[in-house]
Amino acid sequence: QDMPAPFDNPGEVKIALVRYLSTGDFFQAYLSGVEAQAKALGVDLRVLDSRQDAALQADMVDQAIALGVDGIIIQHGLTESMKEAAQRAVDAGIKVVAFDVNVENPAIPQIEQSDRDLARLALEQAVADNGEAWKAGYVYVAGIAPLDRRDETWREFKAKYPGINEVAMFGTLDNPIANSVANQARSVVTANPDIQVMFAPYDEFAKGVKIAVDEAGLSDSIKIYSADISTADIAAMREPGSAWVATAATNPAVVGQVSVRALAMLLAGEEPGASVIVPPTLITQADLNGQDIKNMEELSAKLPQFAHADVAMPAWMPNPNE
Amino acid sequence: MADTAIRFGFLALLAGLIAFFSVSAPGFLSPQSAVFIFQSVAITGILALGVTATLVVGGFDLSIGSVATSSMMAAAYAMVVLEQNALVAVLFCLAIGALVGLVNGIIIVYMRVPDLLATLGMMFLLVGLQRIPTEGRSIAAGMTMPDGSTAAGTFSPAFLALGRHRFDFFLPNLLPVSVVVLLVLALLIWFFLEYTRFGRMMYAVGSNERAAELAGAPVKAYKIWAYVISGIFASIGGILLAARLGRGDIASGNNLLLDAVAAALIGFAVLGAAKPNAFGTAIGALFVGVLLQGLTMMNAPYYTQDFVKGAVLVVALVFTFALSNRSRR
Amino acid sequence: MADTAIRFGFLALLAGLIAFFSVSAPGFLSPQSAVFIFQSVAITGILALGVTATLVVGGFDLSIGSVATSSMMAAAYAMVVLEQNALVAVLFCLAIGALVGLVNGIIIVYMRVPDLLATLGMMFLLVGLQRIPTEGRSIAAGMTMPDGSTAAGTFSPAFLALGRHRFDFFLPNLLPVSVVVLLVLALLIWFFLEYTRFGRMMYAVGSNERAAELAGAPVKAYKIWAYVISGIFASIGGILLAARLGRGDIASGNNLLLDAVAAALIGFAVLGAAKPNAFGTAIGALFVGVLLQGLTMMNAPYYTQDFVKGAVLVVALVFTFALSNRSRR
Amino acid sequence: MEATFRITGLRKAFGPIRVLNDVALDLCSGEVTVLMGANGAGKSTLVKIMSGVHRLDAGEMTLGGVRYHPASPAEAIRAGVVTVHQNINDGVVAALDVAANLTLDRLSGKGAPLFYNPRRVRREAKAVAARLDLDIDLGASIADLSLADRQMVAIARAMAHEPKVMILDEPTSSLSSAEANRLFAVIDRLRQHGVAILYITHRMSDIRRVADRIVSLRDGSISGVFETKPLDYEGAVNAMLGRAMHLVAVDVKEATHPVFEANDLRLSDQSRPFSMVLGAGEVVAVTGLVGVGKTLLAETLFGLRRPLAGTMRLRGEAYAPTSTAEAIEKGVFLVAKDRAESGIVGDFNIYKNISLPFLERFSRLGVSRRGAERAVAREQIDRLSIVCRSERDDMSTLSGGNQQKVMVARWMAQPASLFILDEPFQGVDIAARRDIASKLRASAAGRTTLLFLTELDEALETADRILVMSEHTIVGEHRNEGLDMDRLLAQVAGEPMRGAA
Ligand SMILES: Nc1ncnc2c1ncn2[C@@H]1O[C@H](COP(=O)(O)OP(=O)(O)OP(=O)(O)O)[C@@H](O)[C@H]1O
Ligand SMILES: Nc1ncnc2c1ncn2[C@@H]1O[C@H](COP(=O)(O)OP(=O)(O)OP(=O)(O)O)[C@@H](O)[C@H]1O
Ligand SMILES: [Mg+2]
Ligand SMILES: [Mg+2]
Repeated sequence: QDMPAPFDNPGEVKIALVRYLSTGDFFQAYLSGVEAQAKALGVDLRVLDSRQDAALQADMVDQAIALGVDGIIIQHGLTESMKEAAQRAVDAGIKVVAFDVNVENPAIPQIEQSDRDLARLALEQAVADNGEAWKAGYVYVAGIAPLDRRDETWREFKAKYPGINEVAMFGTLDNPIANSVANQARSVVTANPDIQVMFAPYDEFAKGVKIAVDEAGLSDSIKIYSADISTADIAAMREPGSAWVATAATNPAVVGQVSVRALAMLLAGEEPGASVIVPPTLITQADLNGQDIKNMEELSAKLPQFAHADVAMPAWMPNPNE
Repeated sequence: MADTAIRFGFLALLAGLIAFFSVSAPGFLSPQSAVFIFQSVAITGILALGVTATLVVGGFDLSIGSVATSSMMAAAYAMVVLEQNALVAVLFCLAIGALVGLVNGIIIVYMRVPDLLATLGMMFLLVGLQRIPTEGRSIAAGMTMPDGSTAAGTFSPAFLALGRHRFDFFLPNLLPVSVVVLLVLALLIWFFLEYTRFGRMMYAVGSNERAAELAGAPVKAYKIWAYVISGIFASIGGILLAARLGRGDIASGNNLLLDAVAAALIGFAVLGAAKPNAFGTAIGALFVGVLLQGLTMMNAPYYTQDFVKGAVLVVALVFTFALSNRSRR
Repeated sequence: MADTAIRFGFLALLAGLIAFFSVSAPGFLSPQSAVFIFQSVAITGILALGVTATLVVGGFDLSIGSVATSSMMAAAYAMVVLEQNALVAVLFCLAIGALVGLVNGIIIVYMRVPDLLATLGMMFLLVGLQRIPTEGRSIAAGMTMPDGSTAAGTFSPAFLALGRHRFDFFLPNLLPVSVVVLLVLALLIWFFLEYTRFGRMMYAVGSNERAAELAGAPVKAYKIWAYVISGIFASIGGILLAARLGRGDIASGNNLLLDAVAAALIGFAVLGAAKPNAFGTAIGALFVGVLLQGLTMMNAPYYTQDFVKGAVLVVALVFTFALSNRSRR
Repeated sequence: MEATFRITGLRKAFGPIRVLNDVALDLCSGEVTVLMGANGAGKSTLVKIMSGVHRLDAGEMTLGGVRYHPASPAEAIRAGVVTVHQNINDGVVAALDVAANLTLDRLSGKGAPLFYNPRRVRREAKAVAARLDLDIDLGASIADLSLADRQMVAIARAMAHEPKVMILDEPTSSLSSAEANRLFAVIDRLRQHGVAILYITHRMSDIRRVADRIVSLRDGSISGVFETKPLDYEGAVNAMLGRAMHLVAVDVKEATHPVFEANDLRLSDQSRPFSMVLGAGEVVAVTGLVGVGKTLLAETLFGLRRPLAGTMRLRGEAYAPTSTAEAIEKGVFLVAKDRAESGIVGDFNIYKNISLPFLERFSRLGVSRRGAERAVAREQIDRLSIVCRSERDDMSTLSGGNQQKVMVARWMAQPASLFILDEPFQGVDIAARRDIASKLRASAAGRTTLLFLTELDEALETADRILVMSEHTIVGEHRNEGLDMDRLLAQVAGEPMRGAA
């Protein structure tokens, strides 16, 4: 197949992934997507990992510049710390894309898994299942960008449906998160046994809530709606009598692939668009049970919209999933 | 007078807290709630009991948190990837805990590396090590391995029962396994430290290593044993964690470590002991549990919980130590 | 022979690492890369120097990480919400650091609460406290306040320059402010501890408190000062963090405590000191920086970095301590 | 008689320092062998080798004819070699109560019952304490005991065994004469039961009381064995010192003018107030039994405690120090007792230890001048003949007597008005003691030197004037010239006449 320059000689192309977050399944899956697409393209990928040190992440962009890479993917981070570093990279003639962090730069396409859409899909399902008036428990920790964006949607929903009564808000990022959230959720359901819906827009939160609901023996009266998915989540949702009924998710591996592809398009002189959105999918317990889906691979295979690979997919682009 | 305040001040504070929450948080005062408080502190409590053993011999173990998470990963790995049964998984974890403790002990005792340093290094090492087999993935049934294949094993029901089964106790289905384990271990280590000669000698070693050695105690062995105990307890905590979560969860952060250390250190203040002791540690863990449970039930935001936890800790300790030292002068 | 190994073993290891990475990671050996290493450890290094001061007087400060993050939040709050200028923000942070240090010191010295306990409580307290003004939100220009209004202030350019300005040094735009601050503080505290009578007295207090008191030293004042120094250094770290991030970020700064403690403890092994010392601490911080930078440049996954960090730490320390104690026997 | 314990050709070096050379020593059952030696001669090192703390470099030890090379203290105890070590804090464990301390070695013994039954331990402890007529609250915490009581606990524990060999390293250094007498009684009993005893001390009175045989150790080699009765004490001392020792009689001086006055000073609730005047150039010793308030008075003069009532004047001005720093500033120095606990800074070398209280004077703009510190340290090392390689040696490498000299040197380096020394001769050999005393006397001009001494002998050897203390007050005063010994002893003992020291 004919590849546009510089991919006619991909061994010469060097790209860097500069990460803010790395620990956890989402980030591991994202990385595997990036690696898969980079391998399919045959380019040299360097991974710079700042382990949640925003200052270090900015330095790593400079380091990537010094390494002489052709393209940079910025994965998460803080607008304030990354804005200037990204600009320096652009000034150095390097192509840059950013995933899930707004670096306020028109030259840099934004790859997004729309957090607002994730929350909206899950909440629409909750309204569909439970009507417009219910008592809710909400799991939220402020200060984390994606959670803050999901929180905006939650507020919009509460404004739109006055019948939704948030009786408890809790949350923690103490590790292991699921265990700590389970402890909190146990207290909450003990104090408010009449909660009907738990909105836990992050799968670690949802896992914790599910453990608590099981332990409190309230699986029948509480339904959990969440965001994100992993193999372990699928198993938890499919447990007999599981209270976790739906989650909205994008496939992190696909997001990783899309990030590389958008960067590749830039390098090849094509225009991926200012914002590349990987649309989320609603995954319900019924879907999983109905199609007997056991892990992420089967999910991709059996829910094609989840495997959504056709974003940023020009004809010359090799598909890593084939 | 001051003496009574020192001995019972902390317990009175705990009682006061319980009374306060009972009044202001409906549902706080029920057997389920009580059991739940125990359950919420079971894992940190077990870790704290282990670290108490090292505190007793004058050491410190910063690696307990990572031993627990390593053991959790190991249990999941054994069952899901290696397709072993529950017993093998449990034994595997215990062996890891004991081994880590032994290595810690040997490094500290024979290589004379300061305890904080040795166990800090071990902590970093384990945090990295536990991620290598799966290249940073969490371990769950049906997971995809780094080589693309799918793991065939599952968490055995017997293992999951460790996290989910409840014993009947007055009420049916009341006591979770983890609480029973916590209570049994607390009793065991308390009895061991207070009423066996090994426990007494461990206190002697911690207080004056040289004197203990000159009196014929195998000081090195005692110290190593303390780290082995700490390692084993941490791995038990990890097993219970794996059983509760039903997967091997890649986690970062040191909350297990810090909460366990807090519990063990609060224990200093209980009954005016002013030294590490198993009873105090158990009460310390319980105290944190009561506080967090009560605050959550009163819908306090999570950040106020940390604040209140810190403030109560500081005040309680100032009270106990300032008083106990004054009276001793 | 063994003596030379002890004194220079660690430095040789560092040199070996640098040589190894220079060969195997192209680009490692450049002024930019060197500056980058310094910059990556600047903030932890500064915190580690502060904790060294408390180690010298025989104490320990677990609250440094949370002092740094509190100071970061305070700087952001002062500028963004209270609309103050850079100078006010910096002074505000330094005051917070000094105040926390003072409180720590008073609790430890006058209330006789054990250091680990007091500073652990302070840590929890600050972690909660720093989130209360904004109800847990990060602070950025234009943020929405809990009451729904929009904050009107911004980070002043002078403040941001602390994080972003680079001094010319051989090459234009080479040395970032944070590196200069690190070097200056390291030199200062090293000179203070080694060459002033106050520093000498602090070592005396740490080694034999009673002897120091009988030699006329105001022991309590020295101990309190050590915690104040630690608090101020941590708040300087927080200021630099805020300046680099350009916001008060709730999630940043989690690893500061452990990395700083690791650096200070590694410092024990440098030049065979076997006691806290500023030079060692600085080298310890640098060591961690070199290791992580080298591994990153060799494209090692993040989890292997933790592992290698831990393993090298343990091995280096076993080597140093085992040798140095053997020769002393 | 066949020796129970036999050492031949023993050698030991710490790094480059050779401590013991070719030592040969026999201990016979039913006999007390006193080992004499100057500070640093290697006595404690020998003891530590015999008790399994250190390993020997070369040589042979046999116990009852069998090769005996213990690898650990536990092994030594099991073999029947029981030791009371020199450092009192190596003998007791603060975390455990007195009862547990009295039975500590049983807790770690092989056949001990697994469970710790406090009542049984209490019972055993009572039996152990009874052998020494110890009257201590078995439930008390070690931290509340005096040094003497702690020492008695350690001794009682060792005495509870019927060992083959019993080693006592300066056991009486912090005991009163009554307690020492109880110890001697037990030693007599053990001797009758055929235990071989090695006894180390610097006190001639102890030697006279217990010795069957004296072995002198000098610079790590045996320099004399004395076993024909009557024992040649003087010969033994000369052998250990390598030269003849002559007693210099104190040339009693008069104070020129008063330096320090105390008026109606009251130290504690129950005690009567007292007054005293101390003059320039004189050396005054305060003596009295253990626990009569000597340290209390020293601490009061040094600003560590406030008197309950009364006033003090120093060089004509009111003196009421509120801190040690203030006392030092005004020229009142204290060489505290128990150097390991309250004097030596273990992490510092000799010169840093010496300059410690006067760092301010050794520094310019807060920066210490090491050159000046070292010069002063070298001068003091010379002046007090401290045995060391250089002023940069670690304190831990010095012998006890030399460590004590460093403590004295610390405060002699600067001119004082009132120079207080609390038990300065604890664990110091005769030569060093006389050495320190003569240096104190030689430099006494212009200041008052105040010594607190439990041993009357030491006071008689060094002081111009002797004050007697009893029940926290001064009860008598004597010029050290033709003094009335009977009255002095009566005052020391409190009214009913009783022998002390
Ligand atoms: N652990 C050690 N390392 C190096 N040198 C040591 C050590 N222990 C003792 N020494 C040295 O060995 C020599 C003998 O010391 P030792 O303690 O045996 O003397 P001693 O005869 O007991 O003196 P004293 O009467 O003061 O107790 C001294 O010079 C001392 O400095
Ligand atoms: N009434 C008291 N109030 C407070 N402290 C006291 C009192 N009596 C004694 N002490 C403290 O006890 C310790 C030793 O007591 P004291 O001064 O009575 O002994 P001493 O006569 O000096 O005995 P030694 O011969 O052992 O030096 C000192 O630290 C002293 O401060
Ligand atoms: Mg000795
Ligand atoms: Mg005294």
